[in-house]
Amino acid sequence: MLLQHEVSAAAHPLAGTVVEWLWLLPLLPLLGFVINGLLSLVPATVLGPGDPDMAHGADGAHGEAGHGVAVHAHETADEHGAHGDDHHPVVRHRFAWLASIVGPAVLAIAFGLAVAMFFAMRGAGGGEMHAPFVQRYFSWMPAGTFHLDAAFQLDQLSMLMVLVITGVGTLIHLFSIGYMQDDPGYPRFFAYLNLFVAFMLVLVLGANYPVLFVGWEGVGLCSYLLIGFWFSEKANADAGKKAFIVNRIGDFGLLIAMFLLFANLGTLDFVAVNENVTRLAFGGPLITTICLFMFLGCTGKSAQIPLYIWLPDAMAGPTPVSALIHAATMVTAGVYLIARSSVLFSMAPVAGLTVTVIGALTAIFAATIGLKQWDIKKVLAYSTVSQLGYMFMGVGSGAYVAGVFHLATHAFFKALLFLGSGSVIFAMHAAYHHTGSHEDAQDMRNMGGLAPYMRVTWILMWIATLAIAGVPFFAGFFSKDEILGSLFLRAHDSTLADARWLGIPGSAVLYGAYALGLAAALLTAIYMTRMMIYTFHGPNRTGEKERDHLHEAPWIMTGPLVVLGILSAVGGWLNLPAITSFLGPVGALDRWLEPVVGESALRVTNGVAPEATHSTELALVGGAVAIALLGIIIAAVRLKPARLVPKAQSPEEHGIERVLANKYYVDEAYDRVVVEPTVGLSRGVLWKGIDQGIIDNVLVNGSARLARGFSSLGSWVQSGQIGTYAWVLVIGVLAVLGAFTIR
Amino acid sequence: MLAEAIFFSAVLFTIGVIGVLTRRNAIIIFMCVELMLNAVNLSFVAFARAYGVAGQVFVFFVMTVAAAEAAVGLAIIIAMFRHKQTVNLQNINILKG
Amino acid sequence: MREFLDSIGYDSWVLLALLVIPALAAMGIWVHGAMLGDNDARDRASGTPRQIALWAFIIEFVVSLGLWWSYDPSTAAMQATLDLTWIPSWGVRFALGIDGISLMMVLLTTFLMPLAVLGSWTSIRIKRHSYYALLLLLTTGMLGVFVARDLFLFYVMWEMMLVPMYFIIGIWGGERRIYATMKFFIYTMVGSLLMLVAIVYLGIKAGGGTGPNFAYDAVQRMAGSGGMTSLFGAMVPASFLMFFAFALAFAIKVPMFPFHTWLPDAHVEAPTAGSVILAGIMLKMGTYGFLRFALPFFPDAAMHPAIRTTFLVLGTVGVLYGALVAMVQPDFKKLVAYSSVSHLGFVMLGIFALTTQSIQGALMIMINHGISTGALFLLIGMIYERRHTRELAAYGGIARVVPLFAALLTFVSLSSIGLPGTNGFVGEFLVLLGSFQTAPYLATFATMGVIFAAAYLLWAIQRIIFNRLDRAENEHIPDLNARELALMLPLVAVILWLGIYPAPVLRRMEASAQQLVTQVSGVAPAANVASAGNP
Amino acid sequence: MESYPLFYTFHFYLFGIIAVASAILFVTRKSPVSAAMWLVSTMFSLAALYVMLDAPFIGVIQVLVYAGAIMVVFLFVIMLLNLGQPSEIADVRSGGWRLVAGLVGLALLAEIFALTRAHSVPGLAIPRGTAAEAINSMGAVGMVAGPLFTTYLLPFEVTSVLLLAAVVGAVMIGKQRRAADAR
Repeated sequence: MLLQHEVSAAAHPLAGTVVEWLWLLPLLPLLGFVINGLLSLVPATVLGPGDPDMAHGADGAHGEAGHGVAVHAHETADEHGAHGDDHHPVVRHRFAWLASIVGPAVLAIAFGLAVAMFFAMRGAGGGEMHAPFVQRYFSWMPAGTFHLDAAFQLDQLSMLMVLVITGVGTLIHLFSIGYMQDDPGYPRFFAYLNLFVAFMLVLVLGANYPVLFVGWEGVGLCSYLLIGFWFSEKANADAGKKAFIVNRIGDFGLLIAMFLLFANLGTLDFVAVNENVTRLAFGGPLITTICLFMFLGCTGKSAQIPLYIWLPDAMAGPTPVSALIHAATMVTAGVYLIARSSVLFSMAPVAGLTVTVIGALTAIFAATIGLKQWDIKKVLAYSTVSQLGYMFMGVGSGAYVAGVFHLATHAFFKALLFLGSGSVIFAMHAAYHHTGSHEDAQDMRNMGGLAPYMRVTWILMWIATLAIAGVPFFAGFFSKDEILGSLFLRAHDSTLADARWLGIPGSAVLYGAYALGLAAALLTAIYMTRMMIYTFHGPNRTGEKERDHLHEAPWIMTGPLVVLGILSAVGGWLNLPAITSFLGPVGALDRWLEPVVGESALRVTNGVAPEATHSTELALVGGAVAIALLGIIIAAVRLKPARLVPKAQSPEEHGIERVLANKYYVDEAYDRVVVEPTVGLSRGVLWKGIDQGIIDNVLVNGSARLARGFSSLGSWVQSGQIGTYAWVLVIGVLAVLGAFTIR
Repeated sequence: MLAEAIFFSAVLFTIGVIGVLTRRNAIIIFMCVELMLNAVNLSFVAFARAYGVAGQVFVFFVMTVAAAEAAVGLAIIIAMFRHKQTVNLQNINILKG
Repeated sequence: MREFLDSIGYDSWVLLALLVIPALAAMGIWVHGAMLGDNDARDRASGTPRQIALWAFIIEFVVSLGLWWSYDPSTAAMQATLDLTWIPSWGVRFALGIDGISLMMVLLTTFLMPLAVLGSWTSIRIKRHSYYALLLLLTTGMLGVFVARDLFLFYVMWEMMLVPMYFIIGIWGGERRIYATMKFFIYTMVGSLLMLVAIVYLGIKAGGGTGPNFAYDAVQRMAGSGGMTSLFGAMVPASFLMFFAFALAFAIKVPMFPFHTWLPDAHVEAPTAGSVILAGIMLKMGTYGFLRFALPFFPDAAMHPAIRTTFLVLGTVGVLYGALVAMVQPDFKKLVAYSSVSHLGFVMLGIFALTTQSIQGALMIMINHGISTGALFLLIGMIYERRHTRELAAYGGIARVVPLFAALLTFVSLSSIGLPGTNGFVGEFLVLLGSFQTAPYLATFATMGVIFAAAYLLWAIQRIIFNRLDRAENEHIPDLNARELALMLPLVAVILWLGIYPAPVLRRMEASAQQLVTQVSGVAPAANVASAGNP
Repeated sequence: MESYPLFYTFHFYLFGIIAVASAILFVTRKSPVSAAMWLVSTMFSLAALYVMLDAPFIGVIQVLVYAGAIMVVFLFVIMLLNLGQPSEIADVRSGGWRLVAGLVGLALLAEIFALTRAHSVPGLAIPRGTAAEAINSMGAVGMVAGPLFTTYLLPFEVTSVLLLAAVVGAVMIGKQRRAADAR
């Protein structure tokens, strides 16, 4: 049943190569999930060495957030209280060793396989391979005219995504070995993480929208499970639930988009859709509606306005999760979807403009919030939302390669930032743990001056910061610059520029987006520098006793950091602009992805590739660099880490600072406007009112009361006097006979 | 003699009905019912002569049923009397719904 | 497999055997109980009836499993037919047969029943003889409904399953069981009596003056050839009145909004197996009735724009209403009951949207709902046995204490939510996809149901297994034992199977669904855009 | 209209009138015992009428079963319950009731007459004297027994079950409930 090849696949240039093992890619992590999942069901946990020296710096995972600490201890079935004591026993799972082999190993094998496939693909012509390699396994939903196969496809875009997912995934798995070491739910963690990778691979490998949707919702599920990994704390469980439900709102959009596609094109296969979509009217309401609904799905998964609210809360999960799911891979699925559906979006300029606008607004909006966050992970979370906005600006404006390029570089430096922050938190918590303190291990006001204690982390995080800020020759510089540049170039002479968005000319919209992008770049440089300064520089605020226990993380954690650091530094080589041709081959990614998105990109730009003059390009690049450096300088000059006091003694913020710290009160507003009325309506009107009041009380029990009334009448007639009965009977007989007589 | 027999049968039946309607003693009412059964039997027999012997067979069955009914009915009356110390139906309304 | 089945003449006796096995086993239990004499002896020997019931149901399941292979998916004709004279003077025949629609319902029933017995294994403590005998009788009735090819036989079976359920809720139920069971019984009775009138009318009309004829085919021929006259001085076509009579009975059983209020009460009070059967199988009788009788017999009434729109709207309202009301329920069983209203709303939407996809999807949801909701009720029953409360507020954080239970609850909930890869998704996706072609706006609204579904179930399981473990009485709940695990595993397997590879199931329904669409809409399913899209 | 010998007609009317008169006396007696005795008289008269209507076997059975057995049981019960007391027998309804009952009776009578006249079916009638011939050829018992044990065998057997059930039922109901009394 499995692996029933379709004959046409045999003619593909990749047929017979290692790519035939495509199905193994998601299956490997799935296997890991099964093994780790079974291990996690083994209830036994053993007490690890209770000796503080042995556990030194190793049980940091306990303190994910301030609340995470208490939770943890309670996870062991028979340990209560005594948490405030200095040395509570370290709890390790009996099969932790097996999980730490299986979990990363399946990923590493998958990565190796992916690399092999990459070379196979290059060997088969790489950038010139125009049809995806499709493998059909079995018929999934045959229903009348609707035929849906469980099928995977591999093309250049999927290949890139697979490499990022398995590569970064492997590194994060390795990091987790150290980070989660003493968590009793260790195998469970790896099980979820493996499952996530499996679904993520299904998402990028699916050959039609429903298979993509399987991965799409599957990663949402894993995100839900991992955010709520320390479920004993209500806030964590709430965050997981919120993520899932908000994502579902987006999924609703994606579903509707699929229904519209099927109703109008009769197919949901990527290949067939791309072939047939030109039958729809260019820029017509139908294709625009499809794209907008699809984009609703993206706003959910990729945390864009108005559905971004779940992502900052999602930081309740363990830090490796934040790195893998909520920075590097899952949240970029929306970008992937648009790139995948580039043919559709290139047909709908209005939808493209909408994507651009939403992306720009999200970028600037999240960046302003990031300015005033104190939780180190929250800063990174809003930074992620902001960077995702950049990617959407790219894919929305038809610069699909730029968007995907930023996706890849962002995966490197943001994973590095998150893992670095994990390393910091790990150290902070270990320190607090040793002194029995209950301070918040994630609040930057409690940090400061950590650089001497953790040199490796410090250097690597600076690399990532420079990358995200857009300092030249780091990865982020190239990708961000390409997005901004293409926005600028498409503001004239493209279908987008000619379209009108809510009455505004498209070119004005694109220039506006470009301006917002620049502003967001400035803010990005500021808040990232702020984070670095408050964390690593200035005086130390951890406290006297804790200072002695600050240590760099073990090699299993720093190792992946180093690899990511290298990637963040040189990731830009993937797609060098013409102006930096002295660094290497120009536009490698452009050529690689050309078969997938090239046609669509050209459609947006009216058939001619936009070429900037050398001077324009220099000006654009120069402006971006200037802004990045300006941001770093502003932050470095204006911020006074010396004035900071630990969180516990910090005063309340006022005015705009307070609004920013409270994220513009958007969560509260959603609560008031959406959640509370819905629940109130359901409880007050629908349930108590209609269900119990009208239907049950009036109609159902009302008719019962009516019947009871009649029957009490009947009961009164039944007096029990047989004499009376006889009379009634005889009169009845008289009447019946009388009727016969008269007739 | 068919018409006469039916005449007598009707009169006897009516007397039985009037008895049921005017008396309150359970046993007498019961006997009135027996009278009604007998009145019906008379017409059965009369019809049997005119239309075939099946009527007589039916009378046979009626008598059997009447016997059974008498046995059970009287047993009920005895049980009721034991319970209420009366057979006056005005004082008995255990059938009240 | 086919050859083996043919060699034992499987098709000719299987349906009869399916009806007879539970009845015989019920009789066996009854004889066993009667031989024991007094109640004390019966209570001491109470292990025997559940053994008998379990084995009877396992045999039943194994016997029914042959249908999977013996059924020929290429045709929509009735298969494994059996036709015996029953009451000749009324034109009633003992006629049985299955098509793709019945097949799945029969298999669902035989699959769930052994699990229902295992679910009752320890929770039923009194009058076990009667309990298991009633379960067995109920099964005969339910299977009879699904395989009857004679309207009179159908009605007899329809009522026959009502009575055991009445007692199961009324005797082994919770505190307000009498209220609940009366409500259930009367609600259902109201509908089915009107249906009886309609059946008698149809039977007489189909007989054509030579005495009634209740055979399904005869009635359909009559209805199809305009054999029904107008009633009430030609004001209303008879087919409309007949449709309403049938539709009311089925709508109550579904239960379709606004006829659903018996369901929460019945579910809350019923014992675990009662809830499982009620949700898993008996609710499907209503939708099955629509598919088997109400639509094919009276297509002009069912497809009348006003009536069709009404049902589509009510289905959609049911989806959203059920989900919203489920969200605010404090009692887990009530929550699941309202979620059933929501799921069955999808089914109604799919049936009246009348495309091949939507009908197949509706059938899938019928199966999935049986599996997933059945599993949910079983899980609720397990935790209820340990803590004797179903209030969500009484739990919290028990995932730490009962990890297996928590894992299963999460998994089953996700399947109920319709996560892709589980069975729930396939049905909902097909229904919505199919409905979108004929009723796009309503389908869009119904799709919002998937959002609320996530909201109510995730919120519920959060309050049960997540959050802080803050109640001392929850700290020492034992986790699932081997029996409970064994009874959940088949459900888990089926959930995954139907989610990943539902094609065999869908193929077996396809011909029947297509035939239904053809019959009711009067035209062959349009060679629509799909074929045009694939050159 | 068929004609009968005067002797026959006279006796037929005689027994008919006796039956009616006894019945009237039966319903008007206050004492159950005398009422029962008048009923016995009615039954004897009816037995005579049966004989005259070519049903001698039924007549005999009437005397044996009704007058002889059933009525004796009635009398037993009356005596057993000691219902001969005047206090127990003042059970007749008031004058108004009796008047209405009489009117109802008359109306019933009128309806029966009207219906019997309107609906007699002469076409079905068997030749006169068929019954008498049957008695001559088969005997009084044989005439009834023939159909009873052939055509109506099943009802006959069922009747025996009914009698058995009645006997059991009567014993059960009439039995002293010791347990109940003790309570």
